[in-house]
Amino acid sequence: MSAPEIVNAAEAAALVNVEQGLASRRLYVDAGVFDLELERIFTRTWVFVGLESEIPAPGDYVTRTMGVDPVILVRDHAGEVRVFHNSCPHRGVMICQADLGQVKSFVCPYHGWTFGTDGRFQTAFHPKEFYRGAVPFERLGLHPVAKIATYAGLIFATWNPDAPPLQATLDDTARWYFDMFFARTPGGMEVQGPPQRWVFEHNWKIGPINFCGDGPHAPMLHGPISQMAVGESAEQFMAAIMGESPDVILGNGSAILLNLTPGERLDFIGFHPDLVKLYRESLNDIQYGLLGRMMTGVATLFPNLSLVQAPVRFDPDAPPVNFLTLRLWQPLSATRTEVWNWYLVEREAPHDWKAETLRAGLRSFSAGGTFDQDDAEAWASTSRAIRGPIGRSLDLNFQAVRGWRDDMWDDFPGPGKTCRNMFTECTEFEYLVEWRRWLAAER
Amino acid sequence: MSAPEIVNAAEAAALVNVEQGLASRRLYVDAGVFDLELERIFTRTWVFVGLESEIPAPGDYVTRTMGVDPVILVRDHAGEVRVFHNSCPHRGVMICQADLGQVKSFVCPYHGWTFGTDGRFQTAFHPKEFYRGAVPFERLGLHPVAKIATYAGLIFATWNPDAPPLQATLDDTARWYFDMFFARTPGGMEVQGPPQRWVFEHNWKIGPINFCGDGPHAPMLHGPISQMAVGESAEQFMAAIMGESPDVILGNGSAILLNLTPGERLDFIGFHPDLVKLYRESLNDIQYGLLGRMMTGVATLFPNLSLVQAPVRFDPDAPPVNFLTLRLWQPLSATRTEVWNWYLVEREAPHDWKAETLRAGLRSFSAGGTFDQDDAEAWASTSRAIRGPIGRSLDLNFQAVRGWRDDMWDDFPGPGKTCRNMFTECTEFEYLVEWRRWLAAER
Amino acid sequence: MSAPEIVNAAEAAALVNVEQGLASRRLYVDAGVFDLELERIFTRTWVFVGLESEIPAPGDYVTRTMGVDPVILVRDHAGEVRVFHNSCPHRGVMICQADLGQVKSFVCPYHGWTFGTDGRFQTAFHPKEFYRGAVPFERLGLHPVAKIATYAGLIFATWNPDAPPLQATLDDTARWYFDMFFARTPGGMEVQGPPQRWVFEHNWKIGPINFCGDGPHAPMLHGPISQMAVGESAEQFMAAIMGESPDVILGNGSAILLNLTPGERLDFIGFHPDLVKLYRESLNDIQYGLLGRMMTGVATLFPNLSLVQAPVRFDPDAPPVNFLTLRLWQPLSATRTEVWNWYLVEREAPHDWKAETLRAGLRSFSAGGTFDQDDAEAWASTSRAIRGPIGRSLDLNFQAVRGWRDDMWDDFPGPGKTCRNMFTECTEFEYLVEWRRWLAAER
Amino acid sequence: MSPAAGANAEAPRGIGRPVDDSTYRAVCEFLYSEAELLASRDYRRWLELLAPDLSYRIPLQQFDKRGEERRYGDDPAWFDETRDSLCIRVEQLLHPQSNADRVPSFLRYLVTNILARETPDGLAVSSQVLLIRMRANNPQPFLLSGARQDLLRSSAAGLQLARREVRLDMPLIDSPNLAFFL
Amino acid sequence: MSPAAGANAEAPRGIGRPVDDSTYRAVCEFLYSEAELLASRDYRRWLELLAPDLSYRIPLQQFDKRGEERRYGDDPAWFDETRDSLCIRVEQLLHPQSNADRVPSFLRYLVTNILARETPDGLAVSSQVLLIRMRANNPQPFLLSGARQDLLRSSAAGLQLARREVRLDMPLIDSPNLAFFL
Amino acid sequence: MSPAAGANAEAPRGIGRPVDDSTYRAVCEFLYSEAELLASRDYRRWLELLAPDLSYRIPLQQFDKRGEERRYGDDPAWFDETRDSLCIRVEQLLHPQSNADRVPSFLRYLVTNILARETPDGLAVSSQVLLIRMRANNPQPFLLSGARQDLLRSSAAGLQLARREVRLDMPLIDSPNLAFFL
Ligand code: FES
Ligand code: FES
Ligand code: FES
Ligand SMILES: [Fe+3]
Ligand SMILES: [Fe+3]
Ligand SMILES: [Fe+3]
Repeated sequence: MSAPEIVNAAEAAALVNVEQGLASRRLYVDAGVFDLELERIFTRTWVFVGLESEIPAPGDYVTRTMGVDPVILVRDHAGEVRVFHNSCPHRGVMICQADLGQVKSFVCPYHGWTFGTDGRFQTAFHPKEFYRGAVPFERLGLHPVAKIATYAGLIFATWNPDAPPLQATLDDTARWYFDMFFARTPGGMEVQGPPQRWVFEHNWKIGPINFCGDGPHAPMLHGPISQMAVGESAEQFMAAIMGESPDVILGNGSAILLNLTPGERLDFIGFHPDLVKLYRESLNDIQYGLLGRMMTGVATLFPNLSLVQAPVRFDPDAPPVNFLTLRLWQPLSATRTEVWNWYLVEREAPHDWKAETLRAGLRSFSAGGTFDQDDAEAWASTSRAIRGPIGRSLDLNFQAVRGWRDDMWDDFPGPGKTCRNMFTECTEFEYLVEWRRWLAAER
Repeated sequence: MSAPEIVNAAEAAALVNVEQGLASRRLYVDAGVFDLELERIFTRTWVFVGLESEIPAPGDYVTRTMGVDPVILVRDHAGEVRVFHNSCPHRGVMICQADLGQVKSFVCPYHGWTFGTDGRFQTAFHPKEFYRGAVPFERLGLHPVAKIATYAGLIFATWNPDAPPLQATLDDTARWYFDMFFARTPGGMEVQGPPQRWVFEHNWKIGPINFCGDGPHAPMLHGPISQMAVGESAEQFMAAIMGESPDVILGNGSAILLNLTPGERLDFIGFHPDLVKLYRESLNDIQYGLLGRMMTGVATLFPNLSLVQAPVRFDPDAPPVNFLTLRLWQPLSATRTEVWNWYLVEREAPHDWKAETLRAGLRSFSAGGTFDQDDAEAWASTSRAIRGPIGRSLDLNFQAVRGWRDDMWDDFPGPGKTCRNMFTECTEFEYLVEWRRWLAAER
Repeated sequence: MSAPEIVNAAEAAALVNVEQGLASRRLYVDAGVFDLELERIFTRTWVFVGLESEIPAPGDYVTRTMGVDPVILVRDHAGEVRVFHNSCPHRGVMICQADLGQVKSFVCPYHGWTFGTDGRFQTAFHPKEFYRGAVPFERLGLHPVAKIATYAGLIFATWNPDAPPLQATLDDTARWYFDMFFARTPGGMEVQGPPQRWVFEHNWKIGPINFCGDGPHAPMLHGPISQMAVGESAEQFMAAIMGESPDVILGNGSAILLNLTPGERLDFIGFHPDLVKLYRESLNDIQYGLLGRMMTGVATLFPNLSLVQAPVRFDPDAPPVNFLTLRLWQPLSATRTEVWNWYLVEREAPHDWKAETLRAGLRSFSAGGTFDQDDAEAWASTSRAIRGPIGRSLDLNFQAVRGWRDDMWDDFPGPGKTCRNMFTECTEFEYLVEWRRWLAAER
Repeated sequence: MSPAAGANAEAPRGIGRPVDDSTYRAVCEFLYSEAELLASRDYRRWLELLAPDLSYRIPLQQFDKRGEERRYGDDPAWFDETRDSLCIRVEQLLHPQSNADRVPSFLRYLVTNILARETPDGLAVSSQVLLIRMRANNPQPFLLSGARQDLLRSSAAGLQLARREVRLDMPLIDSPNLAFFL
Repeated sequence: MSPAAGANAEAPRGIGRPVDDSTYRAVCEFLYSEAELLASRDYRRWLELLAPDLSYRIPLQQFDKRGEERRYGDDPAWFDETRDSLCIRVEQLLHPQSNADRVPSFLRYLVTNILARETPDGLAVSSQVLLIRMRANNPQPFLLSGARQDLLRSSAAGLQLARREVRLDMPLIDSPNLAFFL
Repeated sequence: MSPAAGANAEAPRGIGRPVDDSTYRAVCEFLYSEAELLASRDYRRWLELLAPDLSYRIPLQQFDKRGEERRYGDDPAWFDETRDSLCIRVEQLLHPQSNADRVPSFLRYLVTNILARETPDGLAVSSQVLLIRMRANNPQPFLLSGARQDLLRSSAAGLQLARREVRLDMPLIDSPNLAFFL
């Protein structure tokens, strides 16, 4: 629209007023800001690209995007996980157009340049001598990412050769919490199939900010369905929300929010008893205790990965069932976001339980999910609401942080800076403070 | 396209050559010009937002846009008319997504912030104490426009606190003419329902310029349908067009064109006799005389409101019937325009007549109207015709003004500078001269 | 996306590394590059607009585009070929919205300004006196191109008054080859009807570069269909490809590639024997000899015209049939291209043969053609593959040229610089070298 | 009319009894033949299918919020026609000089989900219609869809259309004109 | 399921014998009436058409390269529902405070290409469905199409839907939610 | 062929007499079953439905201005096929190495407005077809619509398609290829 486009770091930094707890609405609609984000964030941070269990065998691949750059995630024939830009080094034709597959080697459809699953150039149409040494084929393999790292079966990649190791981003504190979801049994979690994919008509950051710890929206936006479908009882749910809801600042823009049932009892609502025994093996006492009281767990790993776990009930005669979904918020433009949504389950889970938990997730957190449906319309309206010169001139308000950010729940048993409840907006705003650092090139 | 984008006032001003009667075609296709218009015009002029009769009762609201900024037009519970930006002061979610409704208060769907119909913040999820004084709720009501004013039931608003009063824009001269349409009976006009809305694939200014007084297009573009559907007879219509057709420069870019039947007789073609008696009460002699001879009246109020009144006949056995339509040309992009089209009728009109006049309007000036259909294809073709570097380098031609602008119809009985006929292009070009003032920041 | 937009000649020039045989992928996705191309190339080069046989009679017109500027190609009533911008000099309305037609004069639908088929202004709604000399109608005819020229019934136009004559671009060398297709019989070629038009989702240059001489893609991408449908036999076809395939640099970015059957025998595969006799009359010995051995001929005339001729067989009981198609790659945006596809045949061809050759062309090189279908998906994938900041930062690779460009087929009997085979990438890269000259304003 | 409000109240289902097979087939033939006339702009023959007392309406739609619904004014519409007014429209569209349809667009009518019931007034017929329009000025097809509620009557000349109401699905028409019939 | 894989294997053609004309007409009436209920969001009456043991599935689709096909995981879906879970979904969509459908969108269901076969389990019915949805937040209609494979059974209350599988044509849903049924 | 020109002249309405109910149902079954084969790319079985002397044409369309119509050249088309040439096309599309359909797109055929008439040559059948195609390279569905004029003949193996002409509504095809049949 009419305001001058944001083109540099200083201008971008000025869009977040750290002291005041305010941010410009241009963060949600400005094409210039979006372009900067692609450059400053998505070519430089660690980006989630998939799960090890999506490519179990050598030659298995799936196609993904990092920002708007398409990549191939493949297990090479030596068993190594690889990530390559999904374009031919010759003339840029896309190598893999399918969503997933199984290959011996990658063959470009245009002129047949062929690459190993390790990305190395193998053959062109002619034998190499034909090219008289003019084409440095040894340097013309598939373009690889700079680094790949995994945590608990989750695969991350970055284009940035100077990126700190994944453990510096997903550090001890973060892993202490994430282990409750991804490493709670000896076998770990496995994926329940390819991701659902659908498109939100709003900025990609709205989702991850919400999943940092948007307490107030839950009873408001999801009130009706919560009463119908969540947990043991609506009362218990509301008690959890209003009661113990630690919302933890994990650093680096990431956060996790837990809704805990009141009291000391470990009800393990929605968990399978056989699995609870395994949690005991893999988690420490504090983690185990938190999991036993957990109604919902919601988290975001900066910049665009989130998770949610919650017990829901769609069969009036059966107890609630927990699901765990992993969600990637893929930027398409300043006002369009593609959501990728995976379901995870413990490898050791009984067969029927796997089906149960998948259905629980599909019915609540998915394009057709009863919870996501509510969020979708509220979020989508934002783009239409604030695209004009007046709308863009106003603020996004996180001022609640000024009342709470200096009063943390210091004796919460877990690591990290813990907010006293899920209504402080602190974790949400921390995400933007981190965002500001990347845009301002402080990272 | 390829020419450098217009980015400042001086460049914009150079696009209209006042002396020569020429304007650059970039006014109709250039994205940079469009962005400047949103900023320089639509956040600063008075913009029409609706009619008092659309929100008769307290709590009634309709949703509108000013430029591309969405607003809520509501009658508050004290009976006051209010206009607010249609976005939540918290995180920018749209407050009202429906086209119209009736509320006690406005509740944001995302976190439930609640506002009175007067815009004032009422409640959040928690009691205020929870926020520890950090959130200045008293300043976080719905964002209001700077000023609201009405004329004859038409509601205008502006974001510009320094805007001159509405009467300075819609001044004595303009009102002298507009009263013939909006204030011709004691009860005034009322709206006949919500507006039709449809999309033209061309620049938003083409419509209002045409409605300023595009005489030559009528017999050409609307010839066939005019012969079938207009007035007493095709001859009378053509006589009016070729005969007395004062086209009045109202100042501020606005204009009105009247086609009058020849001679002194007041035929009041297409008017209901009961209403004509009431006109006598509300209008002065000159106004009454003009209305009695009026075949069509067409006007534009800068920047984007137009009206048209004309008698049409779709029943071969019945006399012609006048309609009055109010039209808002809403900018969507340089080459897309959303049209809003209301029908008005005298509050005192007999019930059947109200239905008759509405049908007359629907059948002639509407998305499916026999007149609008012809304009639509001519106008839409313009965007395709002139988007290229050659097309953009050429001019829009209004050079006829150089032959007529110094030879006005000085003894026309109404106020304003009156052109001698409807073919001079003077009122059309005056619109662009005013446009240039706003873009050049002379307004 | 995020990289700064290309805005000037120096930046554009730097995108092609002539020495290295590399070009930036931004050439295929960058909106800024595209805008420069419209300005630097399409308003300045000779652009193909149609064939004389499309407008045989006075008053016949077809509508075309030069870049994104729409034009009317008309034969005026004096029999002269004319090309005008398809917009009214008054207010820019499109004069002709149909694809083709027959007129006495051109009448603008908006206000009825009327123009002769020679473009001259004829009448407005009023007699000229009405305008009091203020409107210079004599200068307000339809806006003409600067120059028009024809070669063998092909019509070219340019907006550039300083353009060198068409023969300087389509020079002796180029015509020596093109005569084998367009001037091989005394009567010459005629068009077989209006062009097919469809849309590729990729940059407009990919097609013409491919048609310069993309040898390697043929056996790879078109292998299966070639075996089914091309020529005498798949073996013969492969032999031609691997054997004598002169790929000639015509200068000015143009090129032609010929696949010749091995040996001296003139098989004239896919040609009609009656026509072969006529070739003997119109061509010299060398041309005739090349045509007699020609399996396929593929050429590009910079910037966006290509041709292809090949013998195909869709009836197992009949010999193969040659077709000749002319193809215009019309730029729509950096990643969208409209293809126009005409079929040509010798004027002297027997009636049934005309139908045969048309069908051969439709079935192989068309939107539904067996060959084009394969290219389409490979090319379309490119836009998706390289739009991101990483994709755009990489190169298009033509490094094979470094092994071959100094080792030409000097004793090839035809004129021009002839590459030794169809795998050298030299003609393709020459196209980009020429492109660089135009963008860098060296032309 | 809000989409939430029950189209069902007026739907043929429930009122009247299903027509027999041969009548059902005749209704389908009528609607499909009519669609051909509309698609080929053979409007004068289309007019012959219309009863003299035809009521032809395409009401305006609004987006409502549940619980906040409100209406004002006189029941506005896109079309509110009689046979006479349709005749004038047809004359305009077919007039050699008229601009609206001077470069005729391509029209396609998909008529589906046909249900027919006997009623005392004639045959109450509901159907869904999807119009696809290609205009010379726009390479994107324009889609317009809605539900038709028709009343058909037998006449000497076969079935005739006595009433039609088309409830569009689009409150906002994303096209510059409605130079066609539904 | 890849589009290349044969929907045919399970298509009614070939299995069972074509139903007689009156059954065919009843099947069409069922599907058209159901479409009206869905379009008008008359979900509670829609639930009455569902058999107690209903299986309702909309599987996820993937783009495959021929010769490289592979699947992993547990057969994911967009919807995998029982009559009970659909009841809860309906309660949510109709709840006065629920946001998903608070400003109801306009829905249109074109049901075409209906084929029906007798099988021992009931009537195996295949059809094509095109949904057109207009949401307040987007002036562009959202199109969703697919092939339905239904199993209908006679009951005291007429035909009932005992099984439905909808194979969508869209691996990626270009819309923010699926707040409707197919 | 201009859209203004009367498709009617050749439409089955008027020529021949309507087929009886069982033939009508057989025609519908034929077209719906054919649509399933096309949608699932079961092309070899589709070929079995084609008569040996099949003429299969999809002519090119042009936008005309009324009163200025003109044609030149030899009646160009998108497709002009025999059964033999379709066989080769099928072999290409199904070839394991062919690129056009290597990542098969999703195809959906809505066939509606079916009218059938007895003629001396066989059954003259008109219908409307809407194709919806989803390609891996584009998340927007591609729509292609038109009117089919078919000639069906009875053979030992059931009905066979002896002639098809599809008049598209799109003079410009907004898609990179036509790697499918209509
Ligand atoms: S583009 Fe991949 S081999 Fe040429
Ligand atoms: S966005 Fe409105 S209450 Fe939060
Ligand atoms: S725009 Fe052509 S005559 Fe006015
Ligand atoms: Fe939520
Ligand atoms: Fe007009
Ligand atoms: Fe090719």
